[in-house]
Amino acid sequence: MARTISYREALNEALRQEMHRDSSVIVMGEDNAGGAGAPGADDAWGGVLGVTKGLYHEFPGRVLDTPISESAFVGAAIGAATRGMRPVAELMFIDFMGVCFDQIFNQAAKFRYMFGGKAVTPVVIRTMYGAGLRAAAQHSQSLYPIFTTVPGLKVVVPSSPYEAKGLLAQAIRDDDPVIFCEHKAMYDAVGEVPEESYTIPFGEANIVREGEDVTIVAFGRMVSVAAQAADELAASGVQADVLDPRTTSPLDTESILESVENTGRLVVVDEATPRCNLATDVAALVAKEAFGALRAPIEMVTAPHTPVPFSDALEDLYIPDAQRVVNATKSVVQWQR
Amino acid sequence: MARTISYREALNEALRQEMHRDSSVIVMGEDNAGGAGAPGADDAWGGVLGVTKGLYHEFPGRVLDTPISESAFVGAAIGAATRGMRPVAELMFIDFMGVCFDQIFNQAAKFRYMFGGKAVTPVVIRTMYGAGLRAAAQHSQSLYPIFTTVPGLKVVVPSSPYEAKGLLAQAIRDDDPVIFCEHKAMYDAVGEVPEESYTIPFGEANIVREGEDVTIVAFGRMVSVAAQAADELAASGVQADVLDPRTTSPLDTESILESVENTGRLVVVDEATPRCNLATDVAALVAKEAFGALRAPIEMVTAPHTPVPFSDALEDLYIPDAQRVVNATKSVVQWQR
Amino acid sequence: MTETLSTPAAGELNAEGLLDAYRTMRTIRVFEERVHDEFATGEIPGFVHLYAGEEASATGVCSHLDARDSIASTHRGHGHCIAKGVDPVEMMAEIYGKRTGSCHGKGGSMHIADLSKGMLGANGIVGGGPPLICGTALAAKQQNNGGVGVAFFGDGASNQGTTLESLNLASVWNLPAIFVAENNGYAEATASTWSVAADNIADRAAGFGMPGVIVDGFDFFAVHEAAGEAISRAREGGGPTLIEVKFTRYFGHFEGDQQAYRADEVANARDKLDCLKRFRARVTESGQLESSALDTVDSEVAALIESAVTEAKAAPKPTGVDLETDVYVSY
Amino acid sequence: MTETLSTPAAGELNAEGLLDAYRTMRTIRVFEERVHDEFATGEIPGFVHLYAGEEASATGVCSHLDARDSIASTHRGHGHCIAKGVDPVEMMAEIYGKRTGSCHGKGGSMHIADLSKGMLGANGIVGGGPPLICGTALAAKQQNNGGVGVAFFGDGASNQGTTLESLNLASVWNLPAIFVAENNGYAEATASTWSVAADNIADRAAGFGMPGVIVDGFDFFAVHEAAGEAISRAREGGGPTLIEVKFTRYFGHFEGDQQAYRADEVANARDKLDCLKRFRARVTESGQLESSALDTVDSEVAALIESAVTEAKAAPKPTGVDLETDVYVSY
Ligand SMILES: Cc1ncc(C[n+]2csc(CCOP(=O)(O)OP(=O)(O)O)c2C)c(N)n1
Ligand SMILES: Cc1ncc(C[n+]2csc(CCOP(=O)(O)OP(=O)(O)O)c2C)c(N)n1
Ligand SMILES: [Mg+2]
Ligand SMILES: [Mg+2]
Repeated sequence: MARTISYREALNEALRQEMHRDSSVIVMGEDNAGGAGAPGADDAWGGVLGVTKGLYHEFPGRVLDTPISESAFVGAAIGAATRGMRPVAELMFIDFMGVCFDQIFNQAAKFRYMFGGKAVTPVVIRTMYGAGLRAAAQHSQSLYPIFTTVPGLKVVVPSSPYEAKGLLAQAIRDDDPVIFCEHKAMYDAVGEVPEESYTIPFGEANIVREGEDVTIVAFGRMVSVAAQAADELAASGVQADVLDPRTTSPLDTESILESVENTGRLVVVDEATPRCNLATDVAALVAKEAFGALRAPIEMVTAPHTPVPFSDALEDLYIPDAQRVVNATKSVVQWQR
Repeated sequence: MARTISYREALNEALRQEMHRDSSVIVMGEDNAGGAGAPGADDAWGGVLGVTKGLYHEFPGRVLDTPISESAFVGAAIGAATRGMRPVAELMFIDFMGVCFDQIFNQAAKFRYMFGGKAVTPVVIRTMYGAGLRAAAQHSQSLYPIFTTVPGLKVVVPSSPYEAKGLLAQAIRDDDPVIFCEHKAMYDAVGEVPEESYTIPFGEANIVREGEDVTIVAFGRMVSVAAQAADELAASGVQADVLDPRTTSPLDTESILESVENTGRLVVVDEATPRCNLATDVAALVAKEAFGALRAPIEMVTAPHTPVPFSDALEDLYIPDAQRVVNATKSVVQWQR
Repeated sequence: MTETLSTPAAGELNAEGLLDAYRTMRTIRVFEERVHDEFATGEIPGFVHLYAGEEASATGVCSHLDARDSIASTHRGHGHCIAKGVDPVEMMAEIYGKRTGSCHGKGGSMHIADLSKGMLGANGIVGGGPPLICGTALAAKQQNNGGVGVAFFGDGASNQGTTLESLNLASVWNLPAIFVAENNGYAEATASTWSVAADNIADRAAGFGMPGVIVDGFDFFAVHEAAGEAISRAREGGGPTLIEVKFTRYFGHFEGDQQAYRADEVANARDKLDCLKRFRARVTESGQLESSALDTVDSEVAALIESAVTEAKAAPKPTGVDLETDVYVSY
Repeated sequence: MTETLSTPAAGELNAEGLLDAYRTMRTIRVFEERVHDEFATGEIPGFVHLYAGEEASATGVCSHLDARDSIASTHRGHGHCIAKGVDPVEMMAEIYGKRTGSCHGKGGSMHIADLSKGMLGANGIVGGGPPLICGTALAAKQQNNGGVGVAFFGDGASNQGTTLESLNLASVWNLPAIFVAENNGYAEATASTWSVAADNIADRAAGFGMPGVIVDGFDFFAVHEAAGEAISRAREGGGPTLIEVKFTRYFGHFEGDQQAYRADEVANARDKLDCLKRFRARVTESGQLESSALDTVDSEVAALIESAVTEAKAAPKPTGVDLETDVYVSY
């Protein structure tokens, strides 16, 4: 598998292959084609970051532009999913969840349970999260912890082009509502990706680095940050087990616990703000289930409890980086009772 | 202070006293008076659970009914707060946050930081949370963890009539946006409440029971459940320190850590669903900051990862009760490495 | 484009259709009055919102619908459920929180649904349904099966942003969607004349590029005709319609509501405007149906609801094994 | 109630007022063209949306406003900020992410605000502003100070539920609120003729019980008159108005947009319709202002923006000590 493509291309390929595979897959979102009703080109944008580019002409009638009405079109995707379609709706920025959250958490997520197991709602909501593009407070948030709290949702945080393609294919084939969180600073990241279609199962962590001294659990874009930290740590003799859970819900608790049982130490890296986030979630899991193995305090490397600042000078301090992961890891490795 | 009144009355009294104290305090929400435009009585409801009853006539023009448009009227409360008012908006059920979350988390919460410290937004959003009234999946959630994740918000979970009155007065006088979470099953709970106006500061835990063997941190209605558990445990010789943090944001980390430093054991009781909730938040805090003192795994007693079921038979199993707290506590007290 | 329809002729309904419609309305009425009585005994848990008085709306609209079609409802959903073919026996059991209920007791009154019948659920969120119906209508359009989606919502819900933006989306996508605004004069204790800043909800249709129609909601035939027109237009690709149905609810907002905000409008409505009375008078006077045929329906319905309540009371509740099941299709 | 205004007389503006208006429009234009040029050099971070071409709207409306009044804006907010009196020097520094910026570098282009000027912020959320303006208008009403709130929003935002329900709330509460729908033909790459399912956004006003007015957004005087009427009505307790302003934006949706969806409408607009050109022609032809006076403004504005850029480039960035401050008023 020598071919390398970008995260963006990997997502586009997954969409294309799934649309070929299953005619019930449709795509919708603001400017997912672009140019609706306008005098110029018809597929003018392919989404604000180009992920859906080209699908409009390849799949006539199956890529829908929408007005700016997230409740209506996200709700429409959900409604269509209950009637035999497999819609993939794009919520352009995850920060826009505030204008459509009801449809996601009170409707899609609850149908199955609330209706006594009689509903199937195979909808995917693709959305862009994360800091790093100087996009400021309302376009840079890492809000996947909020979706993770919601019973009935599955939440995916692909960490590489390979993961992106296989997890998106899985998301589309999955029969439950899936929130698919793409990191905006990764669209141009390249990696090896098989041309043929494949899926990556939910709830199975990927072991990114193997080590005996400490477990580092990281999510989404933080996986590469953690891997970089692990490489630096290895140079100074600390061997880290780096886990990418791939999905925050379901969470592969088994792999995390197994690793900590072995290493006795845990660092969690989460780009989200620190309260009630995935870092606390994993830390609590371990403090409950693997306490006997723990040999040091659990460290969490996260954003601070502030909105995302605009200025590059501040944003660079805001986002967890390899250095902070290295420092946190060293502190737990060196910890003495 | 012999007078006892209900949680509902305590809230009503706080509103009344603050409205007398400060003419910029206004109250708004669906049927907060009730009867707008209707032929019958004008103050027909006083809110769906009667909390604002009587204020309409006492404060002419300062209690506003609203159409069912949570984004518009919650946003209006926020906008008014930036212009010298101190609005108290009622989001009838916390479950309705999904139709107005943007105004809360992207607007109110971020103004101060995003505008470089130049905004002051003293808005209070009163809202009803919690299970127990057979109100089913969309009217029973404990969503305060979601608000707790948001930098810029303060989040209050009063656990008794006394707390309700003092914390609501504080919320109204506070210069930051406050989410004030009232438990729907507590409105009729009675307790001693001083007649005169008083405030309870945010971020200061209340020690509900004192003990040396284990720390139990509980939120909102779970405080009385934890207290009941502590009393049962005391009977079997286990002395629990029961802490009510009163506010989830800011969180009184100091008192929690101090208690665990002393007891070496922690149980957190949270009515919310288990992922990324306050139980994980407090557990993670302790696993990071008080690991050296910890002598047993941290236990978390929470709702299951499911929507709230309707049937009383299921809902009673869903809500954490004293028995589950007792069991969890015993398991950490008896734990052997 | 707003127009008020006067009572039309009975249209295409033959005797069987008329009897079906009567049976549906009667079933809703008796179901609701019985729930009202049983609620008063304290045996029914939770929040219950009754549809009595509004039967002609659900029935008039749903009598045009078939398996291709779907509806979304509200907290006041029993009538829509019955009209779309959900089993009243299972519904009653659901309201009692029993395992034999439509949702195995997990949903309750506010969440009765039957996806197999195209009934997407009552809804606890005001304005929750219209976006979903844009989706079911979209599915019908993509599947090219001539199906439509119908969103029922109240006057209060007509002020919710989710409802308003759904009107626009349905027009922009030219969806086979029907928006039925059930204006019963109140949202909780708030008068629609106050909360809706327009003379009629139907007046909003023009701003979203669709026809708006106002009908007398006590008149089954008026609803039936207006809905019929809108639904055939939608089936033929003519896009959405907003229908405003005006009437009065007979009970309080929820069971327990003291209704201090109301004048005595209900007595008059029950007496002079009632949809069942009017239906009976019209079809018997015109000779389309015999009074005795309607009486037979009345006794059948009475027996059905009686047994629904008996079965509901006797049915088992869900148990611990049910608590954590059916959150996901796959785990 | 929708009516199209033809170009009115210059109204009450005296020479000084006219010169102020021209200065404001000119400042916005030069500010935006300069940001466009500087963005191309790669030195400006983030997302930037320019208001060039639309100056007559912000200026025509805000020329009626004073300290009692507040406005809310959008992602395309520079023009509204300048028109409401926010300092362009601080704005430029903000856009560069500097500590001397309006928001100390924490906000950026999409979040420039100055509460002391009644400018509630640009807004990164489409439809974020209208609810807030219901609130500032409510505050003015409660404080009985004759103030108004103005929500500027785009054609795209006119489809957002938050905007639509704000129209209703403003009417229901009879608020001194003005809703200015700036219809520049596009929301990103989507044509408003497609996304707005009505002939005009102003046609929606009737459904929310308020007057709807359409104005030529290239004509300062048309905007000024329509806004003046709406604002005086609001100040006098006459309630809200929806004003639709139609024009074209001169640049892409954001800086970097290739604009493949557009035809060559911009060249024509710049050439034939431009608000600055028309303003100049009209006031000089009518003899209200000398060409030389306008030229003087042009040079002053050029100097101002030049120094704004120089200062912005030279200013320090925020540092680590700023990262966690100002999340709360009290901790
Ligand atoms: C988003 C939301 N806001 C508020 C409520 C509380 N609530 C339930 S029913 C209701 C009134 C609805 O009025 P209307 O739409 O006219 O329907 P009706 O009850 O008259 O059938 C309200 C305010 C809710 N369930 N959801
Ligand atoms: C809730 C929300 N949805 C989508 C976006 C992304 N977005 C930013 S600007 C824009 C287009 C807005 O169009 P319009 O309202 O016409 O304003 P214009 O850009 O033309 O000034 C979109 C879709 C957003 N910022 N917020
Ligand atoms: Mg109603
Ligand atoms: Mg536009």
